[in-house]
Amino acid sequence: MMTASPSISNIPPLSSPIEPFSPEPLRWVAEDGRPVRDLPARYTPELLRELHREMVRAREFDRKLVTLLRQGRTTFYAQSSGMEATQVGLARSIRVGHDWVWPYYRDHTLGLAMGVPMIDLISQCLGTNSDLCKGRQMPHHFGSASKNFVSISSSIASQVPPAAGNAMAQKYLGTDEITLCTFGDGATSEGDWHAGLNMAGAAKAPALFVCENNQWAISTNLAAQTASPNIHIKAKAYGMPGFYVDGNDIVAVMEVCGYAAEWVRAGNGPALVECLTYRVGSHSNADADAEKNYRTRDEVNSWLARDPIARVEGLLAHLGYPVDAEERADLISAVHRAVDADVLKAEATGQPDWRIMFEDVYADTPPHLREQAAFVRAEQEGQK
Amino acid sequence: MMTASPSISNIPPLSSPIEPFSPEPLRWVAEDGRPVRDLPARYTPELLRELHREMVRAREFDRKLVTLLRQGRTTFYAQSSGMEATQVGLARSIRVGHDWVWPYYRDHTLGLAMGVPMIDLISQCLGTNSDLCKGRQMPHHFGSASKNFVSISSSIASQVPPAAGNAMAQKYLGTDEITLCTFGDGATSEGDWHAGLNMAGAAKAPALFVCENNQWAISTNLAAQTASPNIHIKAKAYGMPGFYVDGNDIVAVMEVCGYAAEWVRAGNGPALVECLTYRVGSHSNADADAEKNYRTRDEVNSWLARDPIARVEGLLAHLGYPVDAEERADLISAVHRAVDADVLKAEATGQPDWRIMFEDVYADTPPHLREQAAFVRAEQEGQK
Amino acid sequence: MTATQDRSAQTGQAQTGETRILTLIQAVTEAMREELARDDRVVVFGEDVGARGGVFLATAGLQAEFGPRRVFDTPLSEASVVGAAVGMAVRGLRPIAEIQFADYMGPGFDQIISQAAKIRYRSGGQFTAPLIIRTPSGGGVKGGHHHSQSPESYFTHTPGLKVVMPSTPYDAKGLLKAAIRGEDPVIYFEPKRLYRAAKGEVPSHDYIVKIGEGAVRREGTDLTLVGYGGVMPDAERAAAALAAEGVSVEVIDLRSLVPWDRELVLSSVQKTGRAVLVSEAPRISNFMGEVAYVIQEQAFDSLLAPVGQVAGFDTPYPYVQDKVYLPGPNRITAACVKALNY
Amino acid sequence: MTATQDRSAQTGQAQTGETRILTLIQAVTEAMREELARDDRVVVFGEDVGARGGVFLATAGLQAEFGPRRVFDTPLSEASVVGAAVGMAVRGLRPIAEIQFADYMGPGFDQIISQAAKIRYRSGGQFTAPLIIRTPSGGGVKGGHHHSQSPESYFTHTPGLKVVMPSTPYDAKGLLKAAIRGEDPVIYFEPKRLYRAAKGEVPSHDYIVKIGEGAVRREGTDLTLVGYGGVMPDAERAAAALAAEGVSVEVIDLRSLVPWDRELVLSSVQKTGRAVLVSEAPRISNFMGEVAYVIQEQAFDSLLAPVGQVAGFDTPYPYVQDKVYLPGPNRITAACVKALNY
Ligand SMILES: Cc1ncc(C[n+]2csc(CCOP(=O)(O)OP(=O)(O)O)c2C)c(N)n1
Ligand SMILES: Cc1ncc(C[n+]2csc(CCOP(=O)(O)OP(=O)(O)O)c2C)c(N)n1
Ligand SMILES: [Mg+2]
Ligand SMILES: [Mg+2]
Repeated sequence: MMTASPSISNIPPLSSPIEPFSPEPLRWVAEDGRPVRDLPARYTPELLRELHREMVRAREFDRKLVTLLRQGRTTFYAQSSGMEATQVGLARSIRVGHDWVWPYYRDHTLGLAMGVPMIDLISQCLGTNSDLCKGRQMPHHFGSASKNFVSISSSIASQVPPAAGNAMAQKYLGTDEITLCTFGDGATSEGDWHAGLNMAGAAKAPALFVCENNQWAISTNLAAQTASPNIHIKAKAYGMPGFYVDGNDIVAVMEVCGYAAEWVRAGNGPALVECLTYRVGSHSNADADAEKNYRTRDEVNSWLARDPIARVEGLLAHLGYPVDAEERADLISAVHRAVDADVLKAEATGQPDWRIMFEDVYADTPPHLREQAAFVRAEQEGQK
Repeated sequence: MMTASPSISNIPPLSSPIEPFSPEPLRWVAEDGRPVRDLPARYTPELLRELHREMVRAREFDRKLVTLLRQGRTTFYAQSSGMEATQVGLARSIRVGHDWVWPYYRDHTLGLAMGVPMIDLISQCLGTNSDLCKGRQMPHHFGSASKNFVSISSSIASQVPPAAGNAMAQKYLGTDEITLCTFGDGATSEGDWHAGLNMAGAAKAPALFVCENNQWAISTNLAAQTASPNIHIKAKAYGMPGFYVDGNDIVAVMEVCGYAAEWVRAGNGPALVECLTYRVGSHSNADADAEKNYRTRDEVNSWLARDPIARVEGLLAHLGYPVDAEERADLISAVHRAVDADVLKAEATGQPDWRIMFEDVYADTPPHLREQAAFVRAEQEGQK
Repeated sequence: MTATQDRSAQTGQAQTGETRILTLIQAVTEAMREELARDDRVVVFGEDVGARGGVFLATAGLQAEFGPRRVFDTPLSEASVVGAAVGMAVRGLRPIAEIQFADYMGPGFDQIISQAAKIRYRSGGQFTAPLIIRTPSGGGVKGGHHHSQSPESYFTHTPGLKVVMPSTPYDAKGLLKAAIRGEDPVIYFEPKRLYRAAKGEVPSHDYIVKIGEGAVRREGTDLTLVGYGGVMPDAERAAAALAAEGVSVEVIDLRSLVPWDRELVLSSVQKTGRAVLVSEAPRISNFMGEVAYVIQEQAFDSLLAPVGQVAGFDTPYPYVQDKVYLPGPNRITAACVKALNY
Repeated sequence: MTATQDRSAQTGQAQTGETRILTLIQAVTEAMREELARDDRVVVFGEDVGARGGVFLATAGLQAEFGPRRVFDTPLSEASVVGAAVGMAVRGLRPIAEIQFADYMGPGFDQIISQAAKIRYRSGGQFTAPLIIRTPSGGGVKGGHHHSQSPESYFTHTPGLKVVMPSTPYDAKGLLKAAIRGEDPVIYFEPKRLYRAAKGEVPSHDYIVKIGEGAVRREGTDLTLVGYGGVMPDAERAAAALAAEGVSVEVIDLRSLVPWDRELVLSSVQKTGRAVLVSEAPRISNFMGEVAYVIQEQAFDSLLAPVGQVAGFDTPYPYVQDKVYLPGPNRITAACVKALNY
């Protein structure tokens, strides 16, 4: 199949190292779906179809959650629409369930692609009894021990120093695990972001830091966020390589993040990757109306035109394996059905009661919390 | 006089811009005192002698404070011995009393060189009634409104975001002032350091950030502090120039910091300068014994041999204006006499009493503090 | 007229002249707008306060009106926001910094406690930081533990800071203006669940509400109910419910936490003999512990029952159980009944 | 033997077997040494804890003995130190992180309150962070306000953290070991002015002091004096002075703040009818406000006088007036006399 793709001679073979600090985002597939470098053999049509399916699934999952919100069945969403190549690509760059992940709140596509069962994500968003996190946090703040996908905190960049520590522990224990830590572009301004990267650098810890640069932090764009021309250059401050990748090109994400992950795993210390992508939806439901005040439709439309799913479809078409409309429609309706079924299943488990408020504060329940729990019990019983 | 000095042809004329991110620290005068670049005309023997006097004064002030501590008349010291070229040079790089300074606790040489009266510094160290800061902080945490030298906080790097804000206000008000913010090498690891530089960069504020890189943060050396090869490279993360200068060469400090200050003043945004120097004394009196556990005598001796005062003396000798032993001895004993006199003057003002505890907490004294003050008054009167 | 009535009339409500009905958040915006217009030293900044107008729209329209020099976005860093406010204040401006949610004061905490709170003291009054940190706080919006917390007690425990929290549009505007015109750093908490729920008369003329003065919301003789911020409407509901049963509850809104109006609270408790304190912050080491301590210390002989507290539980703020976590009118009523029946 | 005596014997002092006289800081070091030897998951790190042995030498010798893999220096960033501890704990280690002075917990504050305190809760128990943050705190060393503060109340107000502060070498060792072997994040405050001043018997055998249990230091019948940490020796001095005047004061050392031993305190106050609480943290919203609140709530009818407090003043900690700021034996005695004469 590779015969059809243009072979650009001055591109290094893929077994050779990928150079950090490239002036432009590294790209394997052009916006129209045509490869601009040799595609490594592993990108078979089968693999590309699988990736496509995962991206579509994530996109539709997003859509369905917006619907659930409109129906009043959840209270918040933070879509990752437009960022599927980055997050699905990332999931393919690490060893799922072996490596550890300290993600952020816009990472449900990463979670899905890592194989977190959809019902787990849905349960967390609905805060039902089936929620592994027991209904304690807002939607999009899930965690899954079986995937080493650490429960998310809203506090921006607060996952970064712990991710450094997690990687230090992995090194201490002599494992061959790495720690993936993700964050947005805005997160890079926080002091904790700096503290975490500097610590990981000094400790030569196996941490892979990935910035999902969607170019906006709510209403603040990158130029207002920092005077540096991009994010990956900041790696220089920590003595680590900074890679720059087209985050809407899933092949590029997998190549660069996969390479960086193995480079980190080999004991070279941490690395930073910047995936340049775009948040095509609003920041969250709370932002849906205000969004028009801070960015133009033209800008959004220009990025909608650079859709990462369309790019894989373009590549597949280019390779002679187009995704036809019917297939696509089937795929979408299958996701919708799966979400609907999981929502019903989750809702059927009911909502956790007041008891969950007093559990998991500590390993044991100290006297003052026992007293407070008893107070609520009496109150609840009195209301019956 | 310049005829005697070697003129290195490939060094740019001093009126031309100084390039940031030089691989080696910029230097004008070699360790033996011989110029390695054309000395600008302003470095007359008179000026060099004046700088020399200020450096000796600072060195001896340091020594005397150690003595005061040994005598039990103060409780703490943080010597800047070995760093005189950096701090005296810095004072000459800004417009004293016009520009603002957010310094750190090892900056008494900077204060002295800016013309803070010696008695003010001594009074702060002794915590007497003549202390402008009313005996509220440990030695070496002074401040002087008349010099826009902002009162120092112990909390490392906590001056950096305020310095960014100070510079933003200067820009807002349309002044031609700049803000100088100093800190040690260790300080660059703090989150607040990052927050401050990033903010200043994004706001294009007229802030000059200067790292007094004395290569140790208590017992932690630069390699353990960060994986970046030096400090000035970190400027890349904030889209600002990073200058690298030999901090034991007062000419280099004045040239580079003077240039950077005017570059900042011209509205180009903030800049970072790294002055490479060395802390030849212990971190503080509390560190005097422990110091031998973390660094070798060889290392300390190698830096003692690169003394910044000796370097100016070498330059003066090279230029045909040597400082003779008698002159030097007179200078030293004059400083000692001046310190002794100021110590007596300061001590004669007595120590502030309990009232200072309750003043300046707020602009007014709220009822609860009036009550607490009354309580202490009664207690003190009862003890008489 | 009693001293209490008198004070309430002076400070708790509008005096004379024209008034309009505003929501609490409108009152906050209006205070900033008027102060921006009055004093060129006033600047408003924080994350997303510019074109976006803040996530709750408290600064909506201000950038359009005053331009990006006066009203501007900052990078995403609370240490930058607070630290910049300190530096600006020291250099002579009157910064109003927004922290997007009180839950995110953590990254700016050292700037608040080491710089803002101490610069006047440590410099012997040579340098001062008159600044305002505005931040929405409190629960009831299904925000889980990072959009619902009530961290005010941390700041009341930090000498050098003034701490206020209005519960009415009138106070919101008056306290914010007082803060802007004052000489001290003020942490100004905005009870987010009252942003639009609290509506009330706000005078058209310029006025301030003095920091440090509480307000009597309802007079009563049997029990003193003390609260501040988001719990006030429920406290008033509880008092109304008890009134229907013939119990006369005096309701005090502290408005200012540091300094707080000890005189007002103590004279009320001396009259009623019973006190219940309501807040939504976790119980241990909360600000109401200080109020309870002072009441029992200063009015011991007047007390007919122990001072009661209704507070948040000593757990992180939950998501699903949001409503159970928060003190509601029933829980407040029950605490009053317990004190009355002691 | 009363319940109080019994408890004191069990937990307040050494049981049987060999003991040595150690200082408080030696006990801290010994606890770490033994736990490092016992459990390979234990690591010790922070600013200057390696070759330097920490600025107070609490970790002196540990790097030499266990190597830089187990005991190591970090960059100068409290957020890094605390954050790394969280990540290590989540991945299965037992980190003991040192913050050089409690005054510098500010830059690590959000890591403590948002990560360490909440990860168990927010993850539904899927992830936990059993870690220790050791930090020297309190005044009396002429350190001015950045080397003297007592920030423990901030952390007691943060659900999810356990907070302890020993005042004896025995407790220092036993509490630290309990913390290391526990499953929760523990903030372990070390009263720095007692580092070398507090000497006492420490058993050679392995033992722990259970978190949550107070200790009766002196039995008495007229008044209950409650304290923790650095104020304890002065509290005992005050009690001794009062004993000389024929007043019998019961002295309780809380040792644990969260959770604290309510039963022990309440049963003592029920016996004596009077309580004075001693701490050195600023008064408003301090932890003793909670103790006072619970005493008056639970033992109201036993109280013969208001609960008294001796605390720090609501000012930043001063340098020159260090000794006046701190509660000393005279101030404590005076507070007891006031309660006794009520
Ligand atoms: C410490 C902190 N400050 C502020 C916020 C409020 N907030 C939530 S999302 C967000 C923007 C984040 O932008 P970015 O990091 O670029 O991630 P994105 O949402 O674009 O994926 C802000 C300011 C927060 N959650 N935490
Ligand atoms: C936030 C904070 N953490 C820790 C300390 C304790 N401390 C005082 S000085 C110092 C080392 C500072 O090193 P550096 O910044 O290089 O300055 P230097 O002393 O070498 O001039 C440390 C860790 C502090 N003062 N503040
Ligand atoms: Mg973003
Ligand atoms: Mg240094």
